[in-house]
Order: sequence, then C-alpha cells, then structure tokens
Amino acid sequence: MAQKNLPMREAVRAALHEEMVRDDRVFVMGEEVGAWQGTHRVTRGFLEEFGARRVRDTPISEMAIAGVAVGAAMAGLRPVAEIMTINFAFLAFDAIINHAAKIHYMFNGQFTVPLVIRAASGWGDQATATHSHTPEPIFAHFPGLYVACPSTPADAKGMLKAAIRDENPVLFTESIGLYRKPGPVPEEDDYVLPIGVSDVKREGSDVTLVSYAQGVDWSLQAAKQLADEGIEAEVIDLRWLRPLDLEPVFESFKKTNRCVVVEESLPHFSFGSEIAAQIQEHMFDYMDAPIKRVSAMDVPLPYAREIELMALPNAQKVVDAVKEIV
Amino acid sequence: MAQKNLPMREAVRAALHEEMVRDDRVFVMGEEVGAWQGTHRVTRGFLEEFGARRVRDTPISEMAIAGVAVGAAMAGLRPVAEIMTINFAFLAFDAIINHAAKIHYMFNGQFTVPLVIRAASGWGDQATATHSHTPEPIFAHFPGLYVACPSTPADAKGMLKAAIRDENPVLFTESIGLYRKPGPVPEEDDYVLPIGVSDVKREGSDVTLVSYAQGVDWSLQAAKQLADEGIEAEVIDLRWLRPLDLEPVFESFKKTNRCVVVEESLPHFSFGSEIAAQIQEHMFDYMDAPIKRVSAMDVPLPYAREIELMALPNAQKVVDAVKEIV
Amino acid sequence: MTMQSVTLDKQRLLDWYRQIVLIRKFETKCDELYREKRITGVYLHLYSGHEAVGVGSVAALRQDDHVITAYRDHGIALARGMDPNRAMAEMMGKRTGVSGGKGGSMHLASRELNFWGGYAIVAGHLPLAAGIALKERYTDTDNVVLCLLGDGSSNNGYFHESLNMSAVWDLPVVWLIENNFVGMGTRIEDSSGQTELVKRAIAYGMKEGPRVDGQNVIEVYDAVSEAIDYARKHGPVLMEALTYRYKGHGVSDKQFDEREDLRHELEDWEANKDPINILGSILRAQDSDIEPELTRIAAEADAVVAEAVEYAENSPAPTYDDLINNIYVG
Amino acid sequence: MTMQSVTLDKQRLLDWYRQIVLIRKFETKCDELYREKRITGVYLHLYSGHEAVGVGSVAALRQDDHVITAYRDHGIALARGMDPNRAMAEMMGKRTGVSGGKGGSMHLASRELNFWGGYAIVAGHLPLAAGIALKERYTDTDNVVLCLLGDGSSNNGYFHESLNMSAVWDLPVVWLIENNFVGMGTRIEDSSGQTELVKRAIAYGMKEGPRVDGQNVIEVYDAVSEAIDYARKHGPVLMEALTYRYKGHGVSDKQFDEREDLRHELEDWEANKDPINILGSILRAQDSDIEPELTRIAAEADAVVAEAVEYAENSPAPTYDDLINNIYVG
Ligand SMILES: Cc1ncc(C[n+]2csc(CCOP(=O)(O)OP(=O)(O)O)c2C)c(N)n1
Ligand SMILES: Cc1ncc(C[n+]2csc(CCOP(=O)(O)OP(=O)(O)O)c2C)c(N)n1
Ligand SMILES: [Mg+2]
Ligand SMILES: [Mg+2]
Repeated sequence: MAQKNLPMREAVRAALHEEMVRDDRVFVMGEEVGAWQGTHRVTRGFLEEFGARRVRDTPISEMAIAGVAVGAAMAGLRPVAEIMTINFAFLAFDAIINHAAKIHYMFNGQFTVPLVIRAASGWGDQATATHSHTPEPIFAHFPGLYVACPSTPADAKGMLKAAIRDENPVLFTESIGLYRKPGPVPEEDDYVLPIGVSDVKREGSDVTLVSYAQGVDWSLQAAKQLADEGIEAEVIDLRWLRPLDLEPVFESFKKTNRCVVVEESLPHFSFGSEIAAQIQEHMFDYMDAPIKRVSAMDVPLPYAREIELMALPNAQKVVDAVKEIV
Repeated sequence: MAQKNLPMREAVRAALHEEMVRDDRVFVMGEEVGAWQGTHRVTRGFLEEFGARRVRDTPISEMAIAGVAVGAAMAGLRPVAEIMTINFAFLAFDAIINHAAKIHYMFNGQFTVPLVIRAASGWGDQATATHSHTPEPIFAHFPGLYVACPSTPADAKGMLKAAIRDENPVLFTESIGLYRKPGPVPEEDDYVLPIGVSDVKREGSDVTLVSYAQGVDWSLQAAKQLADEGIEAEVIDLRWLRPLDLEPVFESFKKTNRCVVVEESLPHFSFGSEIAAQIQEHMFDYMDAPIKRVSAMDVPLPYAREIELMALPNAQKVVDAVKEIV
Repeated sequence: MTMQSVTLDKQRLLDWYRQIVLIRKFETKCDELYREKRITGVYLHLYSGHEAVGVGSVAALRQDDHVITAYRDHGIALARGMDPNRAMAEMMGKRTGVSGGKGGSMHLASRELNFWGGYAIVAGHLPLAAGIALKERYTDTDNVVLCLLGDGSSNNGYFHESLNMSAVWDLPVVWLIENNFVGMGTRIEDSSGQTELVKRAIAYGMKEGPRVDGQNVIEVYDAVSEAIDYARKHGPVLMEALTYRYKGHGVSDKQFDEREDLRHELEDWEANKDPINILGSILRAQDSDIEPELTRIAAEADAVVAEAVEYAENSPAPTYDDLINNIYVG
Repeated sequence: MTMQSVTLDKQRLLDWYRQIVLIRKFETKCDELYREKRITGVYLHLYSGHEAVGVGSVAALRQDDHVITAYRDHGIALARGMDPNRAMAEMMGKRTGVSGGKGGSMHLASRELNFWGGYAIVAGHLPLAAGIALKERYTDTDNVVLCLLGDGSSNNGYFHESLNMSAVWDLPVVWLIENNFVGMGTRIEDSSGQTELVKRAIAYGMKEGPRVDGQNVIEVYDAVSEAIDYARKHGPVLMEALTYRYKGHGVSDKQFDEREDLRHELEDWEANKDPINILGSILRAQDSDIEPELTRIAAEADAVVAEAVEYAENSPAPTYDDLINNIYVG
C-alpha cells in the first residue's frame, strides 16, 4: 500500500480533504478554519478549494459552533466542527454532552447526529492553566459520544475518516504535541480504521504499557530505554476512549502480569483510574504487582517552562514507574 | 449537643441562614432563589428576611451566575451561587473549571475565590437524559476546586458552613434523593465540619463499602441486609471528592481485605475507577479479591419509570456485589 | 393588518379552533392524570394559555418546513399533527410513545412531521434550529425553521450565539419568543435589561419582527406567515407573541397564588384574553348558527383525549432492550 | 466634545505620551525577545496600535476603581502603573514576575493596583468584571469597573449573559470594546451580525455610549470619563473605541500579509492614525519647542525597557515549591 511520510496535522488534513471530496454533505466550521487557513493549518487551502459554503468561519461562539453542528447533523449534513483547542470545549460542554450525545437516545432513535468535533488537545508550550487541558477522559465518561485520540499520523487519518463516515457523534482530539511529528501514512482513499479498536504498538513480555495519544509516544520511548536494560515492554494504544477496547490489554496482561498506565491528563477520576480499575477487576488472578499510573501532576499548569516541565509526564517517568514493579 | 430532626434541605437551609446572619458578605444568587423561594425550597423566606441585596434572583444565565460569583468572591464577598441542578453546571463548566478553580494559582495567590456553588444533583424521578446527571467526579478531576457531597443532614449542615467559611471555591452538591430524608442535626451555630475528612458511617470487619452522598444510603441499607446474613460491612462516606481522604478506606481495607465502591454516577472514568485504582495501588498486599464497583448503568437516563429504575444502583445491587467477593 | 388574512376562511378557522380546544383538553387531562399519579415523574409543563401561539405559528408552515421548541411542547406537537395517542403514550412512559417512552413529556418529537422535538435545557435547542436551517441553506432549498422559545430563554448565552450566527449566515429561521412575562417565578423585568425582546434583533443586525397578540390565532398566523416569507427569501427574523401561562411553571409547581397582583393578572387573561374565547367570538360573529358546530368540536376533542388515554394505558412499558437500545446507531 | 477636556494640561498630555511610548517600546522589545527565544511559549499578544485606548481609558479611573481585560494585557498593565521590571519578569516566566512566573504574558495582574488581570478565555473575564462591580454596589461605594474586551469577544455567550446581568442589577461597569475590526483572522463583518457594536446596548436596555476614535488618547479619555461618571451614578455603559492591531494576533501568527487590501489598511493606520503621532502632533502644535522633551521621553522609555529586561534576565526561575503552591489557599 502506497505510503507517504506526513506529520499528523497533514494526515488529518488529508483525511478531511478526501472526505470532503467524496461527500458533499461533509463540511467544516469553526473559528479561523477559512480565511486564516486553520489555527493549526489543518484546513490550509480549504476555503480556496471548497468555497465558503463548505468552509465556514464562525464567530467566537463555542456553544453555537457545537450546537449548530448538532442541528446540521440531525438534518442530514456531516459537519466537522472545529473547536480551536479542547479547552474551549468547556464552553460547549452542554452542547456536546447534553445534546450531541443524548439526542439519538432521548428521541428513541428518530434522529441521528453524525457529527465530528475536532479539537487540538494538550499542553507543553507554556500555554498556562486555562489553555493546557487534556480532558478526553472527562468526555469519555458520558455514553452517547465516541472519543478518538490518535497517536500516529496513519491512525489519525484512518480514524478521522471512520469518524466522519460514522452515524454517531465523535469527539476527535488531536495532540498538539504530535501535530508536527511525521510518520508513514497510507495514501489510498479508503484507509478507514474500525471504531473502538485498540492497537498493539510494540510487543513485549515483561510489562504492559497502556496509553493513548501522546502517552503512546512516551511509552514507546520508555520501551526503547527499558529494552536496553533487558526489560521488554508491550505498548498498547487504546486509540479510542469510547468505545473502550481493553481486550488486547487483558491479553497482554495475562503474559506480563504487570502494567503501567500512561496518560497525558490529570491523575484523578481519569484515564489511568479506569484502566487500573478494570485490570484489577478482570485480571485479578494475573496481578503480580499493583497497576501503576504515570500522569500529569495534580496542578493547574503554570507558565514558566522549568516548572511546567516538572508537572508533565515523560518517558523517564514511565521508565521509573516500570522499574518500581518489575 | 442540642439536636433537631431535619430533612437535608432544611439542614442546608439552616447552615445558609446561620452564615448569612453571621457574615454580611455572604449572599445567595441564582435562578429562583428569591421570589420563588428556591426551586428546592432551600432559600424559603430568605428574600423576605434578608432583602433583595443579599438574595438575588438571576436570569437563566448559568455562565454569568458562576462567573459573576467568581468576580464577587475575588473582590471580597462570599457568594453562595445556586445552580438549580448540576446538569446546568455544564453551561458553567468554563467558569467553574477555568476560572473559579484556576485564578488563585494563575496569579500566584494574588486573588482568592471564596465561592460556594450549590447544585442539586441526581436522578430517579424520570427527569430524563439531560436532567439526570451526577457528575461530581468530573468536577473533582480538576485541581483548584473542592467538591462536597454530603450524605446526611448533619453533614450537609457542617460541610456547607465549612465551605462558606473557607477561602477556596467549593462545588457543593446536594442529592435530590436525600433532600427530604430527615436526620438529627446539631443546632449550635458553630457546627462546622473539617474539609476533606471522610467518615466511617458504620463499622464492620468483612467488607468495606466506599461511597458518597446517596450511595452511602444504599450502602447502609445493604449493610443491614448483609448483617442479617452474617456479613458485617464497614461503610465509609468520603463526603468530599476533593480533597479526597482515603486513609480511613485504607485502614478499613487492612482488616476487611475486600471492597465494593458504590456510586450514584456513571461507571467509566468516574468515582469508582479512582477508588479502585488507589486501593489496588496502595493496598495490593491486602487484596483478597478484586475491588467491585456498583454504578449507574452506562446509559443516558430514560424517562419511563420501569427502565429508569433498572439503570440505577440500589441496595440490592450492592448486596449482590458484596456476595460476589466474600 | 396583514398580507394574507384568513379571517374569512371558515373551515380553516374551525380547524384552528379544533386544535386549540384539543390542546386545552389534552393538557387538562394530563394535569388530572398527573394528580392521580397515572402520569408520573417530576416534569410536566402545560401549554394552557399559549395555544393560539402554537396553532397560529405552526399553521403558517409548509410540510417541508421545520419546527422545534423547548420542554413546553405538547401544544406544538399536536398543532403539527402528532397522533394524540402516541403523544399521550409518551407522557405515560409507554413503549408506543413517540419517543418510545424514553423522552417523556419534555421530549416529544416526530421526524416525519419535521417536528424536531421539545428540549429541556433552556435555550439548548436554539443552535439546533440554526443548524437545521443551515442544512436547508446548504442544500439550497427554501425551507424554513420555526423556533419557539421563552422570554426567559432569551437571556441565555445560547440565544446570543445562535441568533448572531443565524444572522451572519443569513439562515432561514423565524425566532418566535413566546413571551409570557415569566420564567418559572422570575418576571421579565427582573431577568431582562431589555423587556421589549424584539429589540434584541438589533444586536444582530437582524430583521426585527412584530410583537403580536399571542392570544389571537389569526394575528399570530398572519404575522408568522409574513416572517416566514421573509426568512425564506432573506434570512432570520426575531419576533414575539405576547401570551400568558395559566398553570404553574410545571404541574408540580404552584402558580403565583401568594401574589395578589399576579392572581388578578391571571384572572384577567383567562377572562378576557383566552384564545378559545377570542377565536370562538370571531366565529360566532361570522356565523350566528355556529354554536352546535363548536359544541361538536369540543365533544370530539373529549373523545380524542379519552381514546388517547385508553391507548396509552393499554400500551406496554418499555423493556430492558429499550433501555440499552439507541445509545449509539448501529 | 466633552465634559472635561484636558487638551490644555500639558503635564498630563506628556505623561500620556510617556506611557504610550513606553508601551510601544516595551512590546517592541518583547517581540524581539520572542524572536530571540528569550521569551518563550506559544502566546504573546502585542498591544501595538491600541495604546491610546488603554492609556486614555485607564487614566479616567480613580485609584479605587478597577480595571480588567483579556490576554492582550501588557498595555493595560503598564498604563495602570505596573512596574515594568516585574511585568517583563512575568513574560520571561521568572519568580519575580507579577504572577510569580505562573501566569505569563496573558495573566499579568496586580491586586494593589486594582488591575484584576488579563484573561485568556475569550470573554471569560466579563462576568468577573460584573462580579467585582457587584461587590461595589453591595458595599455601597461609588467605585467603578472598567472592562476592556475585543470586538470578537462580543459574540460570545459570556458577553450576553454578563451585560444583561449588569443591566438588570445596575452594576457600575464601563464595557469598553476595543474594536480593531478583527479577531485573529476573522473580520468583524464575518463574525457579528451587528457591526456597530455599541448598538448591542439596546439588547440590555443599557446606556449606549459612543464609538470613539481609539487612536486619539484625549478623545478616549474624555469619552471614558463621561461613561465612568454615568456608571458611578447609574449603571452600566457599553462603548467602543475604534483601533487597529499592528502586529499579528499573537507574535507567532502572521499578520495579513497575504491580503493586499489589509496590508494597505494597516499601512494607512500606521501612517495616519498612529497614537504616538497623533498625540505628538497635538503636543507639537501646542508648544513648538517640545521636541527635546519628546526625545527625552523616548530615551527614558528605552532605559526603562532595558532595565526591565536586565531585571528579568537576572531573576530566578520558579521552583518546585512554586509549582505546588497556591493551588489552594492555606
Ligand atoms: C440551562 C437551564 N437552566 C435552567 C433550567 C430550569 N428551567 C426550566 S424552564 C425555566 C424557565 C424558562 O422560562 P421561559 O424561557 O420564559 O419559558 P416558559 O417556561 O415561560 O415557557 C427554567 C429556569 C433549565 N431547564 N435549563
Ligand atoms: C473561548 C475562546 N475561544 C477561542 C479562543 C481563541 N482566541 C484567542 S483570542 C481570539 C480572538 C479574539 O478577538 P477579539 O475579541 O476581537 O480581540 P483581539 O485579539 O482583536 O484583541 C480567539 C478566537 C479563546 N482564547 N477563547
Ligand atoms: Mg416565559
Ligand atoms: Mg479584535
């Protein structure tokens, strides 16, 4: 299969572009997606190519961006609404949780909401407390929504195409820390990945690392470092926080009996909590050590680079956590 | 100490009343708190007694209710803002998470936000999907905020008084299912409970039940039923999801070696996840069985009574879960 | 007054009369059923007093136009032609209800009728209305969306963002505020800096529609027809219908019984501005022999309501399968 | 024009000139430092072009009045009297910064100066402004809050809810829109149905203030003084200052370099409507011997900026203790 080396944001762009070419119902709306060419340049050139009908700059109105997209989706379009960064999705929380995610159920299937909300997620560039969230697990708490969190350009492409073609609302998050990182991306038009399927990104027999998005990157770096010391880590990328596919995690755990969960987000009531809870529940007899969690520190993110970096997870912290249990 | 038998909403009212009498800076604002006497009658009579300066009816503007209260708190007042039900706090998510909880940190302590946001929480009366949330764990995910979830009228009184007197922002949730349930409430004016301290609501040696708010009720009912069958459950009421005080849980677990977490809310990325994750992490050597979780089903809540009740946790489900592990 | 006054079309007036009477009787029955605990749950918001707004405005729509509203939705549902049996079954939480018993009284909807539902989050349906209108603009039809909302809702952020976006994008929406001067127990002057709500159109450079007498179905019909016509051709319109809520906010709430002044206000509206009386008088003035027909209409409405109750009561409750269905498509 | 024109008070004009020049030079330096990676991070929004708005409006405040703004906050901070050393230290993320290096350029604040900070969530500071004003009403003072915001922000739900609540409660806020006709890359006509933003006051029954030339500090001062006077006595005012953003939205963004028409627009503002030139001309017209003084002011500003950079660079970075401090009080 033909491949091209692309950074993740170009992979996202390619997916979006292909889907817009394929299906006239697909359109983008959001702040700065048009004339400005996209805050993260994902929709670069779209306004020129597809015109203002399908590339819609919006006011700074997150409630309406999400809510109008819900209505358009119900009515038969396939909106891809961009919330510039996921921090601003807090302003659209009601539209996403109480409308996008509930309408299909509440009216007993009379309406569908084939909507994708794209949002750049993450921290690490001194964006400070209000602009440094990775709240994917918070959104994944609620049934009715899918939550996608790709870790590679190829996955980003295949998952976004799946999200756009699916009949359900999807929150599609894109790690800012991964946007510029290149990787091989299949060129064919029908590179559509299944929804809710995890991926083993590296095989190993000594410890299972479970993560998503940027956490996968740290996990792979850590795995490399650990391999030098004779510890073989299996790295599982969940890719979707909803639907959550833990089968490969359980399978892996049966052989490794040890697990570290790696998350970009805050530690409490979070991703790591859920994964650890499920492993101990379903794999109790296989546990040789407690499940460890590597998360951001439980602080609002500060501006100064030095202390911001202290607060964040990284490969070394993963290595250290692994060494506590193997 | 003199006590009075009061339902929880009267206990909340008493706390609020005492604090308003004590401190002129304390005032209430929110939808229907004044002329209508409070949606849940918590502020009954307040407008007449304290006047429109201190009892402020607002427009249906949740972003502003929370945000204006943040500003007033920064400036030196002690607002008790009522969000009619916690469902509508989704509209105030940004004001609560990105403003109330972050401002003290972001400006390095220059400002404080001595704010209480009260919200009725829960489901069970066919309020349907958008009006049936118990998202306390979601709010507790974020540092900078305290989250209070009392289970008895006495706790409600002591905790609310603590929340109002504290310098930090507190989300104070009141279980709709407990509002009418009476219990003994200390009458003295200085009944102020410490923030972030759990409470053992029942002692027992065979299994530890960990919960908060209405879950404590089900746990106690279950404990009674279990006692008839010779199983003694210890029931721990965390009372605060932030700060989270797990010491008594760990102490209890050392003797019971078994735990069921009981939560009013949805199962994933939630309360039970965090408690289970921490117990397995810190109490690994004491675990005789996996930690079980009893939660609401992973569905948007439907209207019809029959199926709504199926979706909800209850004492029987707690009993069943305990029996799986003892 | 208007471009297409229908005052002389007797059949049409009689049909509106039938609808208004049916809505009133349907809801009076709901109230009764609630007090008898045959309809249960915490929320049930009656449209009584507002009927002419719903009937007159929905009548101005074509079949391929759209309508959406808040939780006070029974009247709109029936005006749009929803089967009363299935509406009542929904109130009772039955499997045969329009939303399978999963939505309840606040969430009636019918996809076939282009009635996009009632919504319980105040003003949460406004962006949906704009989104549905966007689909029509996008696909280059001339269909229009009628979005009903309360006066209280117009103070919510959703209102501002949705109306502004509809203006920037010239979306075909008629924003129709049912101004009953109150949201729950808060009077409009205590919640809105601007109490003449159509003036808010200025904030969006939007066409400012009229404030119309919401108790006179003909006036509502004419004014909404004009607004729809404008929306079809140009873009959004903001208008108001002045009306009154006869019952408490929800059936479990008290009305204003503690306030003398408001009790008198209510009595005045019921006595002098009731939509049934107003339309009845017009019909009687046109045709002095019409009384038997009006009586027959009332009797038929009673029968329809009785049948709806029977249908609903004999319908099965949803099952576990229903509980776990339709969370996701497929 | 106005109630208290100060055109003749030379000392005052010179002080404003000093402030405007200082802000311009301070930020030009910040831009440079950013390109040299001595200021790091992703966000740094320059006030260049807007200076007369900040200086003129803040000058109209008393010490016990309040001011609050968005992320484009350096100019407001300096106009309110913030120590440039500590402002620069904040930009560089130093422990000696006004926010201890934890807030960065978007979150300058000084409690003592009643400068309540810059805020990075668009329009998120509007309810805060209303809340601070509520405290003043509540405690029966006559202090006023000046809240600056962008044109783009006025399309956000926070704007609607905050302005309406301020109107219903007669809060002493002057809502001052710095209308630079753009939010990031979106022009006002593409984001606001109503482009004459003061008209939005009508939606709240609020006092509609003027649209003032934001490049002329005297006009800004006079108009804001009048608005503040009104707010002190009565309640909120919505007004606009028309201004222009010289640099990209943030220093890491491009300006409009791809759009010819906008490049010309920018050149026109820089050449003909620059706040330094405008005030300089007024001063020169008043006093033909003033040139040396203006030159001295510019040189002093250079020195202040140089000292600020040195102070900041020699300041220590925050430590782990700072990271975990101030999450909660106590
Ligand atoms: C966001 C939100 N806040 C509060 C409520 C509670 N609530 C339900 S209806 C209502 C009043 C609405 O008033 P109005 O819009 O005038 O409609 P009316 O009930 O008069 O028809 C309120 C406050 C809600 N459902 N949603
Ligand atoms: C709620 C929210 N949405 C989006 C953004 C991203 N953003 C930052 S500034 C800005 C433009 C604001 O424009 P305007 O209010 O006109 O202020 P200006 O930058 O022109 O001073 C946007 C969209 C944000 N910070 N917050
Ligand atoms: Mg109303
Ligand atoms: Mg602007």
